[in-house]
Amino acid sequence: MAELIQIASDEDRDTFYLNMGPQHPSTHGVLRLRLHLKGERILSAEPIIGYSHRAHEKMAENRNYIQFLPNPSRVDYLSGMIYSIGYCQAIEKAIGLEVPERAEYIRVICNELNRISSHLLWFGTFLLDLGGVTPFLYCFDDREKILDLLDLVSGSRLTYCYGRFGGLVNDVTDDFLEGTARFCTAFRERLREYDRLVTQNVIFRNRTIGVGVMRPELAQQFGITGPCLRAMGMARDVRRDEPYGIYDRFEFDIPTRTASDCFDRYLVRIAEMEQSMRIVEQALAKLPDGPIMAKKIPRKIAPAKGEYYFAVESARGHFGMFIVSDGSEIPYRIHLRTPSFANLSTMRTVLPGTLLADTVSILGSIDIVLPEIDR
Amino acid sequence: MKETPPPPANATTEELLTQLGPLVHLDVLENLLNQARARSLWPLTFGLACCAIEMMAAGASRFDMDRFGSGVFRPSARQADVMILAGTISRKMGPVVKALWDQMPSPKWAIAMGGCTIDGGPFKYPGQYAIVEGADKIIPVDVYIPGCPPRPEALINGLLMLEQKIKAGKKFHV
Amino acid sequence: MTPRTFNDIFGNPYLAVLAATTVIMGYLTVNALMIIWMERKVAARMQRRLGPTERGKFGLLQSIYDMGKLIGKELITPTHVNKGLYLAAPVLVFAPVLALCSLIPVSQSWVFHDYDIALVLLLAFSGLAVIGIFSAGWGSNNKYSLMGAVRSVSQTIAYEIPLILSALAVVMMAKELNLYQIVAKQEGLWNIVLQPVAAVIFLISATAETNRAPFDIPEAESELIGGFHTEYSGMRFGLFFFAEYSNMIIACSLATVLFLGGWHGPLLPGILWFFIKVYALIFVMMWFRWTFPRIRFDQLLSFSWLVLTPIAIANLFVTAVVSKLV
Amino acid sequence: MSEASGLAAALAGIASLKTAEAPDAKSGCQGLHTVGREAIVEVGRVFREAGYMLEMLTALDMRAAEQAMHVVYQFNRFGAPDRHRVRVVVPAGEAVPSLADLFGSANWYEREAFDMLGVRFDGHPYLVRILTEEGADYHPLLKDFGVAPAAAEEAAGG
Repeated sequence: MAELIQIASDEDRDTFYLNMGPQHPSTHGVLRLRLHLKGERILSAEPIIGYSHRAHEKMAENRNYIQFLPNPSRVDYLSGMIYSIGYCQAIEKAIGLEVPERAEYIRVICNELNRISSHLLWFGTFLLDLGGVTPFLYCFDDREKILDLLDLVSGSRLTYCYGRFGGLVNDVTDDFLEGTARFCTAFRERLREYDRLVTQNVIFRNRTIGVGVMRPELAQQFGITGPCLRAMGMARDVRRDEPYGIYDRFEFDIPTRTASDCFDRYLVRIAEMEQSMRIVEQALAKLPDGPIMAKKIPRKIAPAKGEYYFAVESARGHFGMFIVSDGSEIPYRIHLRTPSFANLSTMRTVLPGTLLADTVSILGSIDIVLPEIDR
Repeated sequence: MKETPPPPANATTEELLTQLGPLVHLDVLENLLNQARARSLWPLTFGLACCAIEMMAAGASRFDMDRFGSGVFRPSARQADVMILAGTISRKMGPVVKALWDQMPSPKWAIAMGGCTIDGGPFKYPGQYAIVEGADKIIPVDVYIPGCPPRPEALINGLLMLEQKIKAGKKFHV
Repeated sequence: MTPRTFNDIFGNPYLAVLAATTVIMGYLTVNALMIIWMERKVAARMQRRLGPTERGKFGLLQSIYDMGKLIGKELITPTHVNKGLYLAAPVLVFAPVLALCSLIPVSQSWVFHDYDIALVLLLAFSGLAVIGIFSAGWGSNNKYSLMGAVRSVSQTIAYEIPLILSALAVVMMAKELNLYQIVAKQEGLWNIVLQPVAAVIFLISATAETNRAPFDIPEAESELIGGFHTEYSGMRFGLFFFAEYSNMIIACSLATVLFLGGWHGPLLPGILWFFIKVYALIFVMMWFRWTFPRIRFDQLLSFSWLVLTPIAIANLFVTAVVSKLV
Repeated sequence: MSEASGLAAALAGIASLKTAEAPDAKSGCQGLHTVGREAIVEVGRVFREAGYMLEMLTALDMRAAEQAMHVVYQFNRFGAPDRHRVRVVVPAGEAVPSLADLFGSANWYEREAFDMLGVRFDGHPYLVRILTEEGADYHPLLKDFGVAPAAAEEAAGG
């Protein structure tokens, strides 16, 4: 893989370098892309990251396991609930703590609601990248309803800290349960509306079908996970392959497509929202009574000396936590394996040959969250 | 009106001018412009981290910053009036933020949204190497909005406070 | 049937030009501010928002505050620009608008300037704006601006042809280049009934000519930041903004004149009918903008060359044959 | 299962590879291995040919206990998880062969490990900092970087 640091020579007068970002409307935060262009065609692309590096991993080494609890939801703020609860589950597994049934079910409901809200935001910003402003506002309107529900139980709109080692901080109210059921009904209707507004739109189809095809061999080479992988036809989902929590008790499909272009990545995510709602409805139906915190929680959270790995399926893919403990209350090292990091690194092979306008839609379609890449 | 003492006989022209004050008073015009500026704050499309999502939410349907004339997000710094610093400023990003601030035409304002831009917020700890602890270390900030992240209502409140500040005719950052 | 012009009122042609300029400036300013407000309200309503509400009744003063703010802004001239082109561009973009506006007959008894070849002048002048846009993009010495300018030039060339061809169909029917006479001949039957294909092509091309979404690729906020006006601040940017909306007025006025029968309409006075039609067309353009995503550059060009232009030529051919036979 | 046994056989062929017996379920892995650093490229090739991806690559600062850095590679396959964690012990200050030619993802992972912990990778096409600011001269995840928490609290008066 030839590297990009080279100055265009004198004969090379009809190509130029374009620096896209870190402040650019469609790099989704503070990503910088260094593009080598000939006209509007991209010859090579190099993503430059680190503009949102906040030292989460160093912070983990400076505080104990409990104090690190607010951090995971800020690593990926769009699926904060999944990250935060995933971290709790990782520690629970490491110290062998049982979680009450009710808490497990509520965790699943909140995770899936969070997944829908994350996909909704992606949907809106993706359309915004393509120049369609209105769907963005529709999505935010629906997203607000989910945020209201999660706000009701956790107290925050974005960076949740709802899970605790051994359960949850609050029990859910009847308002939440009714609201969630109502939301699912209403949202199915909205999905049909989006289908009419966006999926059937001829401009949208022209802009996405056949654009940004990721060849299947890239999946193994780069370790692509999440909706991007499923758009390549591989039905891999951590929730199904190595079920964590109680995901093995639910019936849900793993939507896949085969063309692996922007349009397929879009369809996979739309289908995933549908599946998430299925899980939510099953969980609502089965939700048992009982406590939401484990009875015996050790005062000292200190996993035995050793190394632990725990993975969850975030809205963007495989999120893994590699925890090294030296037996004390302070982690020796926590490494976060984040999905977008791997997904974004494919850009240098996917982008060359496309047009500048496609760059924007391809970047939008892989759904990156910069602080999750930079940590 | 306050009586001004007569200038000394051997005063230079420059001293005279300083003592007499401006010959032409532009206050009226300036006040009029301030009324317009306060009501038309176009933010820079610029998100750094988590708070950017709440900034987007503030512009979207339920909260709708456009009601106050602030819904026109300008992607180019040359056309923006207010920089909403939404999220953690990493050290790598610091110079970029400064450059963007310099590119904005005056009069311009900055809103520090969220704990990170106020003083480092949750990411502040002894030995932190990655972030700029507070936006005011690099650019002058007019309004601080605490929270992690602040709710969209808080951002709108911050914008209205900035409006009050501009209407009151405080001096601008050039 | 001849309309009154400024020449008739003032007698003196110099005085007439001065008065006409003033009146047109006022006319454009009021309309542009109105349309900007309308755009924000229409967009908001389509997006389940309210749009400006707090500044004046229904937020009506919002555009005026925006203009005041832009006037009071610092005018930055970056050091890396080509000064001459950079400074000339906003003027070059805005100047043709003034000339164009004076040619449109707004009512039965009123036109600023009545020329026999008004349509030719109009189409010629509307092509001038692209020079301003190109000099903005080139003069800014910014890669995003340059790409916006290049896109703009190729887009304008591509869409000018179907635009002119569809206007030509009307000319063939009316056997007239004078806009006033073209409208006068539509009494009873509007051209849109006889020339529906030309009308649709005209509206699409006019949307592209005015750089409106879904053809707004020269500005393309999510790709090129602001395209050709990325480097402009304050009122220089304001002029681009102003010119965009003024162009919209002119494009819609021309469409009204050519296809919708200008001032013709029952009951209401002619001038009112004219504005009702113009604003309805403007609303349609806004509708486009807030519904569709943006077309990609190459698709935009192939749409013009491979779809619109052949249809326009075929339409012209049919018109020629039919008008010969009838 | 012939695939898995084929992988096991191929791994057994590598002389310096030591496989731990029956990994604990808590480790999240199906196989734990340690390998000499000269053989890591060979290990990478074996996993790549078996259809595995490089899921994670990071390093651990073990200089206090063993005067060495540990580079941890984690391979996984699509479908039912079969996670193998391969550990390379490198004396502090020495380099490890790069896997960037085998796995596209290794390129960035190795840059990150270099940036955060100063582990050098031989044969990496472009080993420069990836996350920290330009011109940084530190490796923040080394244990002796920054202030120890207890000392810091004292300094802060807490």
